[in-house]
Amino acid sequence: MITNGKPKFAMYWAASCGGCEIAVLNIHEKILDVDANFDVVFWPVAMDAKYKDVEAMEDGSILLTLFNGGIRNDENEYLAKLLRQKSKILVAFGSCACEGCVPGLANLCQVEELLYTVFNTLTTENPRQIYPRTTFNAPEGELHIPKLAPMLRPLDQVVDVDYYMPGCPPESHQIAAVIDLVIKAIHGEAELPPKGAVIGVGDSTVCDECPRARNVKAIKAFKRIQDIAPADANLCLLEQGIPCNGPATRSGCQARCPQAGAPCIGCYGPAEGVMDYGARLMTAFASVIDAKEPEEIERILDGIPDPVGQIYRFGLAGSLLKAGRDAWKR
Amino acid sequence: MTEKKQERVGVYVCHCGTNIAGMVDVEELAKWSAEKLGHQGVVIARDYKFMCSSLGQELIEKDIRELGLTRVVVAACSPHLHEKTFRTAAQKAGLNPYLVELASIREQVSWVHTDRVVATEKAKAVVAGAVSRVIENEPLEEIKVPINPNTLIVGGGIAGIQAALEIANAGFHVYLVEREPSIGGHMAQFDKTFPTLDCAACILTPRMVEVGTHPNITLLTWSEVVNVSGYVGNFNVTIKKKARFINEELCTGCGVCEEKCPKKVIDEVFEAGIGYRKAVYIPFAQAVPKFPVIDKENCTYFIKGTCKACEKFCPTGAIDFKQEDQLINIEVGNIILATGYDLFDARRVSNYGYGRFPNVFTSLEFERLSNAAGPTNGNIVLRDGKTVPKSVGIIHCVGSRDRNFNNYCSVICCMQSLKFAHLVHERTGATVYNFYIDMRTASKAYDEFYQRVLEEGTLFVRGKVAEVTDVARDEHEKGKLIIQVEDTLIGKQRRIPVDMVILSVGLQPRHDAKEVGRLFGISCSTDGWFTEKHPKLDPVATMTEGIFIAGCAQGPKDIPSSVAQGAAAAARVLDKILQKEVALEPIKASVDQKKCSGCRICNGLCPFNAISYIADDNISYINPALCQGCGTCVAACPSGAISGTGFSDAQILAQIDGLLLRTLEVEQATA
Amino acid sequence: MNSDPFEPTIIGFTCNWCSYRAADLAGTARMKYAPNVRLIRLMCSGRLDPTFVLRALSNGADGVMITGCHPGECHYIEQNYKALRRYLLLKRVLQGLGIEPARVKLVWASAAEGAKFVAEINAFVEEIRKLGPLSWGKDEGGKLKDEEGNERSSFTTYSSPFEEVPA
Amino acid sequence: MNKYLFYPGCSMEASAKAYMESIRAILESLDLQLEEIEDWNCCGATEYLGINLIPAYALIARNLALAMKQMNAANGTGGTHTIVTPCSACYLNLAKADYYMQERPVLGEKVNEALKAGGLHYKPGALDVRHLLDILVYDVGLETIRSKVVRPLKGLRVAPYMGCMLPRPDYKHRWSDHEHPTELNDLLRVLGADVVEYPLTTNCCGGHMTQIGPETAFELIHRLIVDADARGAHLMATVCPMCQLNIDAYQDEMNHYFGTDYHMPILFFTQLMGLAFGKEPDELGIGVELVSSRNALAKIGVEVPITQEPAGPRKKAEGLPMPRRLSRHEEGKEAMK
Repeated sequence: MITNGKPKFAMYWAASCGGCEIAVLNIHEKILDVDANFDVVFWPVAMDAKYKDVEAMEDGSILLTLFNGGIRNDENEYLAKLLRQKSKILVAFGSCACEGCVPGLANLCQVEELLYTVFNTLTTENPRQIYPRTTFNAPEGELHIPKLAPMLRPLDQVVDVDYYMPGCPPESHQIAAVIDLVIKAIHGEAELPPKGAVIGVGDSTVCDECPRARNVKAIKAFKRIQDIAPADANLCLLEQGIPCNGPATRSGCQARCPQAGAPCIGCYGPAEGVMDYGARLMTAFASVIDAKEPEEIERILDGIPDPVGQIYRFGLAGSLLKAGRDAWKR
Repeated sequence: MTEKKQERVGVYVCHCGTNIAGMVDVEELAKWSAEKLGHQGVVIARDYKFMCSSLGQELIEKDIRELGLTRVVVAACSPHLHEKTFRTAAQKAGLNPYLVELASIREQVSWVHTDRVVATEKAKAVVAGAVSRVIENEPLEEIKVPINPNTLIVGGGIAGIQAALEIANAGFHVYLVEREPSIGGHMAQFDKTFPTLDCAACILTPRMVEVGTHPNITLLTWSEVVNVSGYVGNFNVTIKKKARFINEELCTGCGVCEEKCPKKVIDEVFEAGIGYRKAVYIPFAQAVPKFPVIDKENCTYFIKGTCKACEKFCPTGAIDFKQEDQLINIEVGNIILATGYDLFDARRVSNYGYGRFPNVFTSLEFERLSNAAGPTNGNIVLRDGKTVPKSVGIIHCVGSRDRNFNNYCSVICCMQSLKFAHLVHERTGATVYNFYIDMRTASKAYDEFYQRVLEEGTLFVRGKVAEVTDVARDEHEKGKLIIQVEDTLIGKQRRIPVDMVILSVGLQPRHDAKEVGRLFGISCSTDGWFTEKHPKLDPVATMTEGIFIAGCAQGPKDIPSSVAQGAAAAARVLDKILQKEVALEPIKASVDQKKCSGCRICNGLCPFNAISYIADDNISYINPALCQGCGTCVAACPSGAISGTGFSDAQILAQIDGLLLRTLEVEQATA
Repeated sequence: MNSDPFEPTIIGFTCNWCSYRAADLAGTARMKYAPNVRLIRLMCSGRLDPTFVLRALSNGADGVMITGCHPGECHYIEQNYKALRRYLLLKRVLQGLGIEPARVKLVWASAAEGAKFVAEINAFVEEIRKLGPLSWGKDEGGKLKDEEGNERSSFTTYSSPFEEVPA
Repeated sequence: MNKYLFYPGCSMEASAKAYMESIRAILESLDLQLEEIEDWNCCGATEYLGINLIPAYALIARNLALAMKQMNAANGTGGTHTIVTPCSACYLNLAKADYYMQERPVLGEKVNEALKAGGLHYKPGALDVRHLLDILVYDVGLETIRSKVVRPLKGLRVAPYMGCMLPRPDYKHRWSDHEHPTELNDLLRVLGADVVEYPLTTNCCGGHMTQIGPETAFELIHRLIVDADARGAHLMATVCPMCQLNIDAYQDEMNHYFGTDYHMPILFFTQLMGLAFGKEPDELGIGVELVSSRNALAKIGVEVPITQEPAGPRKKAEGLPMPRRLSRHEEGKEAMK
């Protein structure tokens, strides 16, 4: 497992945007520690490596694999299983691998609708109405592109996961800290957390790190931040009627968005032990509504025009229901 | 992932004679539980004729000891019936009582379903739910708190007076708070009481005096409770003692001030608006305490800055215009609310003309009219103050049993109306008509009274009065009040001209009952009466431990019932006091400080003020003594930092899975 | 088997002080109702965490009934209003996920309303029967099942209408 | 802001022309704009609902649908959604249709199905149905009305007669009381009139009983007039074309039936408002009533012109003469024999 005296490191992107890789690079000079301490064997965005090279490796020979992206197609699934087999520690890295993230929102519709939308929207130049096919007979032979699954799944719905590191992307200082920890653990100077732990995060939720003042909340109307001009810079955003996901979202990002004046959108996912992130936000928002009459409550709720998008922007694929009904249908 | 310790669960299926066994295949249920739930830890499953019998209980106790059971599920009746029974049994065998779970297969299965196969299938799901849940149960300990032996009674009517005397006579201290200047309540305003026709004052005033002089009673009249905090055994109450402008130390109650006061005002309270009092007044001769009170709104000195006639003539110098409202804090262990009722506002039934026609009276006005101490010295006369009516119509159910106003029966109006009929007869010889929907005289000696009034010649017309009008249709109606009614016994519309109409108005919850309820943490029914813990078996306790209700605050009732409830509430309080400490259900919420982010979403959710925010640590805190265990904050916490004992997420989620038989499928898949 | 009417499975949440007692009362009075509802006792409808509903729906329930004290009659003063707010938001979320909001119903029933409780259960069972099974897809063991419980292939090859051979 | 959709109802074009004239006359003083519903139809009055429910409701709802269409077309969401009618029967019918279509969804669906044939649809609850009196008292306000009074009706004793259809069943709780509402009294008082206590204010005028059971109608009309007279009223004021018609047109026959000789004029409240605002009787349709208000209005110095229309039978009797109907007194005498 150790070649050149160095443990092996891999990183892979499945259904993701690539932001997680940027975040890793964003740890600045710490990246040199990675190089100094690890032998990078597989990292498609940074180096050329073939799947067959990985297939050839001994099982469990990679010490640490950071796996980002959800499982949307058969290639994603194959690589997830392959890397699971070859890795000692498999980390679901970033929101996509942990709970599906924005690509998971595609679980609200069927694959067909998804493809149709992708290749046929106003902004798509596709005059000949070409849609992709999974197989194609080219002169050079039959070509294959990966097949899509009916819905996107987070990594742990496909393979066993050792650690979770949420965030869209994970904060660079958290990545650096985790890498530090692993390096220390290699040298026997620290102990790794128990399997299944969420790492690179705080114990609480975003409010814990948010400097804004908070009071007892009684909301008469939910508004979008652009409709409040200007929002009080020092007061809890939720108290001002702006649906802020901070109360339910795992801490660890240092409340970046609320600090910058924008509501938390929840990329760090649920707090420790929470079964369904969306349910926590539903109950939080509903709890602070200051009304007793159904009509009045409905009027206030009209201020959250897209409740699913609001509460499941990052977590739909990892939620209890996992997907909308369309994706379950066939 | 930490492996959960495998629990050892015993499942006990009760036949309840044939109550359950008649519709559910109990043997199959027990067998199935042992087989299909074995992987979850069910080590024994038995069925038995009557689990709640001592033999049934012993069976469980024996298994706990011998098989080392760590969890028990009893599939029997509702937990509201026998949860305590089986918990006690488990405790006897050394198992924490909260590790026992009842699966209700009688009330929820055998009694309500008709197909044996389907019922048995549902019973299996219910048991599977209970087994999954009980595994997640945690051992809990009852919380014991000491009981402060002092009692607060709010309301100095007959119910409050009775309760106060019972407790005080037993040797414990009572604070009796009354909003008006004197205790006595509505009963003090009445002339006679039905059905015996005792003089109300004659039987009430000795009790009032006893309250006033009792060493164990602190009487706080002209006072109101403004704040209540704490919980059973340890309430903290703030009482506002309104300024009387009379120095109670110096006042002898001689009444000179009232005599000399030049300002006369209509007495809307005690005289029900048909008599007068002075700006400084003692509401009635036998008032307790005997001290007068200065009505600031009407006192010439307070309005114009001069007069002070009372001060000039007061022989002891007891008038004190500088007196201010006083806040008094007391600590009590139990509270009895005997806040009474309001009368229905007869003006709301505009077709009966109260407020438009001078000679339409309400029942309370008539009480004052017929009272020898009232404004007419007991002479029953028309509003002009002199004419004796020759004919009187008494209308029952005004504002009661009427979908436009109150649906309920006000209980006392029939008897009260009969009493009025008798008094009118006796004192004026007038012709009396009683207009009733149904005659309700159901109590000891009540119907006999009805018979007596019938024999006296009162005319009874069965029908709901349509209107009272002064629009005459012929000569003999001229100058009279005409009562238009459908006489349902003869099936005819009738118009009956009378000189005087008495509206037997219904009883209503106090206008501020809702706020008072909120202050004391108890709820009101849809009609607005305070809700008792159980309508039949626990009529004076409330859902809030340590708060009891008595008299008309709980619902319309007559004097004997009010007295009985006052005494009953006192007995319940004495029972608590003598127990010295009280055990609180350990169903409580608590905050995991590490997880709490101080978002304060839960802060506004607790109506019992159990949740506070600790700004220094930026966390919320739940006071277990104040927490009532509803679990609303548990469900609300966005970070999952609040957990609740007895009904934890793990317990409920496990029960959901069990009820959906998901706990079996996993087993089958892996097996 | 297929000719049998669909028998929905429904989870009912009850409040310890009102609707659970209403269920007891219905039992004591031997009122009959559809056996499709399985009850869970909470101390208050305010305890109802939307998680419970999602868990029930995702684990095989076709409908969820939430019951509590009438407005203004909550044993805990006003916690049923909080249940109401959560319920109204939850329905919007379910709608957004393509689940008929009518699969979740909030019913007020006091301890005295055994008959109402029974009527509401029977009506709800019929409503859900009309809506048909929800049988939320199960994917344990990596196997996806569709609404009818048939196993689905994990991955899809794209066929019509997308197939189009570029010229 | 003071713009309302307006449903006049059939009476306004025939028996209650005077009502309409007086409404027009006072509108400008009060800065009120009434936009008539285009192509409105009869509301079916009180009879049709007793015969066939769905067509009857459809007949009424057509007006509501038209009004809604007009409201939407005119100004999107910004405009009024109040429909006003001066007729009590029309008011009741419109309000009833709106209420029951909402209350009973099946009825609502069926009615809308019928409306669909005409390309119309009404969403129950979309409109506020209100009576003109309600608008004047609660929207315009008594103080505004008071400020317009230039000729107080001092010395004119008026019996305020609301009629039975306006305050009951009061689906939307618009009136102070169902038996003894005070709105009309208050308004007349603001005009300076001496309002007499009139306990029969919401009693029935007999409605269409004049056609199918005249004796009943006469009895009811009799009660109303006797009491108004007994309380010293110079005239009665009404808000309803039906009430006005019955009290005015059948007073003569009623007198005959009872052998009495009452002369109790009845005017629309808007006519009295017009007078108080300084308008002249002929602008307000005063003078066409059958029981002349001439003597009554002389108390406030208003001279009512004598109308050209000749008194007496409006229509020549055709065929053979009918025997005279017996008056009640005569009936009594007959019985004595």
